[in-house]
Amino acid sequence: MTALIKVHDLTIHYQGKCLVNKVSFSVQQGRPLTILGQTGSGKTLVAKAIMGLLPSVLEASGTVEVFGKPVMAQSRSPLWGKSITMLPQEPWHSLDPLMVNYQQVSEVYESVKGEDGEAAFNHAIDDLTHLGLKGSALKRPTELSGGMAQRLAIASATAGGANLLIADEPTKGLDSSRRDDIIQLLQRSAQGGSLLTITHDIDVAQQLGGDILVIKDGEMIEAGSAESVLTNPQAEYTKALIYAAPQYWQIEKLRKTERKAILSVTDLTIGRGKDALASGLNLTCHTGEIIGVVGDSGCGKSTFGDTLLGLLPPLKGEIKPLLANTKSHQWLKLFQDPPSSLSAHVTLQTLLNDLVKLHKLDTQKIAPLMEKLNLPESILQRSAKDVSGGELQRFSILRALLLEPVFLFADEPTSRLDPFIAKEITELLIALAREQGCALLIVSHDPALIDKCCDTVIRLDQQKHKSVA
Amino acid sequence: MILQLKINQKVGVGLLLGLLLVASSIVQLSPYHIADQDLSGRLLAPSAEHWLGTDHFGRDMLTRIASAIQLSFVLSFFCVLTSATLGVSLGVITAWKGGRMALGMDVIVNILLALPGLVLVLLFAAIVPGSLLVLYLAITLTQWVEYFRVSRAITNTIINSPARQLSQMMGFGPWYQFRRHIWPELTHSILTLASFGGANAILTMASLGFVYVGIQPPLAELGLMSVELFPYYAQAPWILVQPLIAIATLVFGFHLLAGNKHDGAH
Amino acid sequence: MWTLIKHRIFQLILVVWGVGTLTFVLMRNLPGDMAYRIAASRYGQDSVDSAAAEIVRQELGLDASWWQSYAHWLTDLVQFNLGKSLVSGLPVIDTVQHQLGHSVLLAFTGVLFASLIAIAIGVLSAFRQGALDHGFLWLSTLLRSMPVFVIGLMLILIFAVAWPILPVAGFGTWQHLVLPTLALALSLAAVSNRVVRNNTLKVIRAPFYQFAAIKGLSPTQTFIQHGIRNISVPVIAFIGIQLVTVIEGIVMIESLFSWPGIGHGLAHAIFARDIPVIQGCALMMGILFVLLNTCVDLLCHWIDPRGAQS
Amino acid sequence: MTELSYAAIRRRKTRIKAALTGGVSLILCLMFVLFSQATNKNQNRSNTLAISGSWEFTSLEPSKQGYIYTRMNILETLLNVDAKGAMIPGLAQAWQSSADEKTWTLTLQPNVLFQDGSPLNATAVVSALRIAQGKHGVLKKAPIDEIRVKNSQQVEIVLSQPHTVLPALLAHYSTAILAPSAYNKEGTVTSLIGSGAYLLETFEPPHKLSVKANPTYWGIKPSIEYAQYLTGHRAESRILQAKSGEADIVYTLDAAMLEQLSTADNVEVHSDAIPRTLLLKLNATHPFLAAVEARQALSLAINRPTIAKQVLHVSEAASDQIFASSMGAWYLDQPQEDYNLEKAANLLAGLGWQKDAQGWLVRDGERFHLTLTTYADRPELTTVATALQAQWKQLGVDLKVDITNSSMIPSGHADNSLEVALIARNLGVIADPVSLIANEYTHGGGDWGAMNWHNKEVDQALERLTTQSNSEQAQRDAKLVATAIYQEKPVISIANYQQHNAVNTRVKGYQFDPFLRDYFINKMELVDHVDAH
Repeated sequence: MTALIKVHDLTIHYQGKCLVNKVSFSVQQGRPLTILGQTGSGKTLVAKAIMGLLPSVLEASGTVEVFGKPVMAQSRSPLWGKSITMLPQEPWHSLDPLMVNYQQVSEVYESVKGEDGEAAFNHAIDDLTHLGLKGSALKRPTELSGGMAQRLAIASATAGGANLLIADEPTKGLDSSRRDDIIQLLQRSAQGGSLLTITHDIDVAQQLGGDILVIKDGEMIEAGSAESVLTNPQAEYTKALIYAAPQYWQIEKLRKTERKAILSVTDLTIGRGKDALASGLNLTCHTGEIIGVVGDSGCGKSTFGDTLLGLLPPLKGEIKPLLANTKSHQWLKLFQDPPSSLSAHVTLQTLLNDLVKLHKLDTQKIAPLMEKLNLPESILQRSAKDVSGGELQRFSILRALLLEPVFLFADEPTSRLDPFIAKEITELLIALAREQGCALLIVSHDPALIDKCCDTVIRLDQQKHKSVA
Repeated sequence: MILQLKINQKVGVGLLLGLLLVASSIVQLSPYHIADQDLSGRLLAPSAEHWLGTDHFGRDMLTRIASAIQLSFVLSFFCVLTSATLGVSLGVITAWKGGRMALGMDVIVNILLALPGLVLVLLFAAIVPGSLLVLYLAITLTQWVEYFRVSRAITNTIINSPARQLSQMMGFGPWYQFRRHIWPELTHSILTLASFGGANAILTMASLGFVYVGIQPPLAELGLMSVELFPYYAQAPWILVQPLIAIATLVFGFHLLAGNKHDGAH
Repeated sequence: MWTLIKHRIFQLILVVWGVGTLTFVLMRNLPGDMAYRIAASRYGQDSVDSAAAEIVRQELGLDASWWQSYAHWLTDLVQFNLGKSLVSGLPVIDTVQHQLGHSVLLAFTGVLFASLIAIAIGVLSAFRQGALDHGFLWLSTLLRSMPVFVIGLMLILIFAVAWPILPVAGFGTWQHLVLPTLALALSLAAVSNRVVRNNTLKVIRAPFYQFAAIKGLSPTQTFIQHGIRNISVPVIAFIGIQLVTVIEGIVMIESLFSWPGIGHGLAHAIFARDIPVIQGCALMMGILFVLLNTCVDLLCHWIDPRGAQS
Repeated sequence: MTELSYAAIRRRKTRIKAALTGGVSLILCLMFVLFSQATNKNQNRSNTLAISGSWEFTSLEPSKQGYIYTRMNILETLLNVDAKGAMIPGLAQAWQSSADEKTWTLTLQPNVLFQDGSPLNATAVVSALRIAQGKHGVLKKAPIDEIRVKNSQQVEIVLSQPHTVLPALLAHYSTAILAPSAYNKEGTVTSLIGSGAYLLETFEPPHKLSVKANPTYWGIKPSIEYAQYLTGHRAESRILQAKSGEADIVYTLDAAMLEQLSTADNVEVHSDAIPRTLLLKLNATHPFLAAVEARQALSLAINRPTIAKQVLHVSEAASDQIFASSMGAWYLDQPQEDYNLEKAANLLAGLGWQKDAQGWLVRDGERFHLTLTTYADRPELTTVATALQAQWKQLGVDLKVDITNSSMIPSGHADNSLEVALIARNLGVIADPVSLIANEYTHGGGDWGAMNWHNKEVDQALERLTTQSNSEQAQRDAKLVATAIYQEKPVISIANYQQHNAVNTRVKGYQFDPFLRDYFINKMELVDHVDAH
């Protein structure tokens, strides 16, 4: 089998810091390779090096060959689209927001394959029908859901005839049900060529098979066939990576200590604006109780949380707070994308001082909490945009807990984070909530995570209202 | 809310303050007064006793340019300040309150925009003839709409951002939310608008001077001076160039102050 | 789409009423005796005296209370009759049509040329970063800070005196239009070329632009298929605003090139306290403003239906 | 949702293309239409005289801007004026008054046709004069009892009292004679049909009008076929029009820029004195200005030679008398009073004014502060006001300059709010100055003349001048009035006007009318040799 991609001793530096150190591998025809590792471990840089998209500010060394020809950085290669192509991370951003969906594919047939208008149009429509996107052919990418946008991106990327596909985090942010058909689509598109996938999701690696390469902070840790690496991993890091998936978590359930009810919800219908998303919901929350809400995206999980917090008006039914003297700032929310929930113009220290000044909290409580959340003192001097997602989420938890919350709604707190950090943060959140006697409502699209750590679970599948998936 | 000034912003501030300092020191030290005429010494080239030559009345150009820079800078700064505060505060409040107030503001903004700016300024100039302050106030009335539109658009995006929502839930008041979340986003676009707002005020004064409004001898104002010296472009081009260079330097200073290069205009 | 138009018609009526009333109120409490002002414009400086002012007072019934003349104006407005000019006695429609027509013509060609220049320079300086881009930046800042009559004068000196191929001033033939349009275009392009450049940069650095290249499209194909449309929306919105606000801003060009524009006409009408002409012009410009705004919004909405451009 | 077929897509594309091309072509033909109806096919450079002036015109009414239509030879008056100010025949061949000087008889030129072919006869003239009398103009003030037809070629005007100035009134543009068909029932002019050498061709108020030669003209047949009048707002562009040869004759040039034309070989600059005077109108009841010495001091503090030379750029324009040398008896033949600051200071000291620390004159706690009102229609007024401000500052007078509209002078006179006004008064509005001076310097003065100034001898002298016509008495009275005005200074003259016009060398037979009534287009011809273009 010929090696389509050969990478030898690839090293990338940025202002002296080494991001990728002597990575070498090759991708054989017909045998997919998956690169496993946490975000920030340099995986994407490797993919960009192969495509020749490395920004000129990075110093790269080592050789990269595609179909036997060396790849120069920052050069538009004639292979793009025709023989090799790459799927960027965020499908919504990589599709022209103003171009009608079918045109995203037909323009490739027209300009790359040179077909005339009508042939290209029909060809594109056939592709879309295969992907079940025929209904939204005349719509625009912004009107598609995550899964549909990803499928359209794949169709338009491979329309040029490329069968050597590089997929960078293809399943990020997708529901588990959508994930499987994306993987099958990738395999089908790579027929005759090969597939290089970059992901931090173990299930994806398992389904793809072929070889696996594990990278940690730019270093190659382990390589081998999918079965051997996943069944009996050698390196410690690979083991931790595998067992970080939610189905392996062990979180002990709530011991039956006395609990007071703080909130009762009777026959609640929730929705945004006029259209109701879910109805007939009944619930009583108690101090220290962990409640999980699970369902596909768009089924109203976050709307449910927001309604409980009073951010959205309930369409029917009523929510009665039972605890007497709870102040309004004790009902808080934890956001899915930490950087957007904190102002990036000032240092974290200032944000903390603002909170302390407002509520006149005593500052001794900060140090022990930071310790529990293993947050180093040093990050406080930095502003939100120079700190990792995981640390920011822990900082948000710190700020929330300082106010001794009674009710905390965590809206998919870890979906954007790697399994490692996700596991650590979820455990921390649950332990501290119990300790402070605060009711915690966790929302996620991953049933495994919810079953593992919640006392009561609410399943919000699409019972009555079929909203666009 | 420390405004970290990048190097070229520092250069901008330095240029403007330097210009102002030099201008006020010239006005103090200069032996001539802006109204002292020497009709026999008309349109003289720059010489020892008149460093920048003399205008069509034989008045010393150096003193007049200096006092014009002072006056124009102060008035255009005052004009930019009022139009910015008015525009931004209304823009933010309308975006924040939305609903009926937004509709009401829309109507007012549309009427003000539909009314030709020149008519508004000329009417104000006619209501209180002879006061430069009222003229600049009228110019402000035509300029605040730009700030209103930009700040409302930006605030709209920030209002339902998670950061602001979280701050509100944590009990922070509206002023803190504005200072922490909305104002940092606005500074850049507002500064860019302001950088050309000042110059537009001076140029509007020039276009008013063109239809013989606002001229009050012996007053020295950059916009009006460029109109008064315009007929002498053939005999004494170096005289007409001076107010133009002064205006250009002011704009250059404001522009640098507005911030980094990558997006000049709003 | 139809809701937008319906909303705009409602806005049109409101603007027409608002502008008319605002000018009426402002005009009524201007200092100085209206009769004298009108007499001065009618009979010229040399023969304006108290007798002339008396004739004007009787003829126009200026002593009527303000709400009477306001009601009178409102009834005229409803029948689309803008009344007669107090100075010339000619119907206001003719003056407005003649002067506003020429102003709109100059504004339209000016903005058209300005946009062509601006798009060329903007896109060029976005693709060729470095010296060229800086050069254009400082040139634009310089042009922006210069009163437009200086630009106009330089053009006259070059194209009408030193190398006399175009007339210096006046109107009538297309040659008369060339120099004023060029002067206006240069001063407007100095502003809009930065807007074009910034938006082009934003689009070129967008992920979908790089993805189009990865799909195999050539640079030119990428620019044509994806670049133009994404750049056009903010640029059209900006040019729309520019067109609307430029109409009264060209008073300097009108007086330098003796172009019979509305700017200059309005200035004289205000000095002469010719209320019907001012109201007529302000109304027409208000209507024009709403129509132009609606067209620009519809065009932007048609290209980018996400409504983000409201 | 349009159904999903290529045909539907293609249809939508073609519809968009059609809309775009349709829109563009609509705009193009709109612009084409706007241009074609504006330009007149047969007017071109060789047969058209291009005139550039600084005054706009708004309506066809002769009472409003008749001077433009008489200048462009469209309208004519019964009498005309020669360069010296003497009355010469116009549409009226002869005119004489009865023994008691109360009835005037005018004999019309024989077989003259209006531009619409109708004959010029007594009935047409009488109806035109009656309409003119009803409107604002010179006839309205004259003591006329009746205007009637004597016979088909003669018109009689009956006065309530002798009025020596009547012939001069009939030379004023507001009494121009139009054909009966020019008026509608209410007497407003709907189409400009006069008897002049040129017909009105295109009329685009307020900036442009063009005229075409009138084949049936009774006087000197015009040789130039078309003439075009364009209003130029800025002096800079008008002087460039002259320099580039685009305008054949440019009237009222700004003196400051004449130097630019010195190098042009295809243009000649003509400077002619006109009976317009630059003067200061003082309010004689103002506490500071009531005393004659104060007014004389202010006059002494004006450095007329430097203002004339440096601001008006015509050194011989300086004059301390309001009457120009061309006005016969009214002009006092004596040397000009020269600029004398200490004499002025002494005069004011005599009235109790002392200079304070900052150099301003102060009398019992009140500073000598005056507001000078002037208007922007004439650019030189602003510059002269600024020069005056500085010169009076040396005397210690704090002068504030307020630039507004020309109507503020008569309205300030009417409500006595005016303090000092700088005006450019045309004493030749009516050929014989007597009626104008009578209106403006007797019984306390008039809108554009003296203000609250009473002098009995002057009133009686002007009464005699307007009613009796024996010439020696008229000479003595004129000298008396002129001396009184010169001594008591109700108005202070600064300079007499010089008008500068640029004439292209291809224009032959250029004449200048100091009374600004006639451009004499029919007496000029275009000699097109190889010139700048």
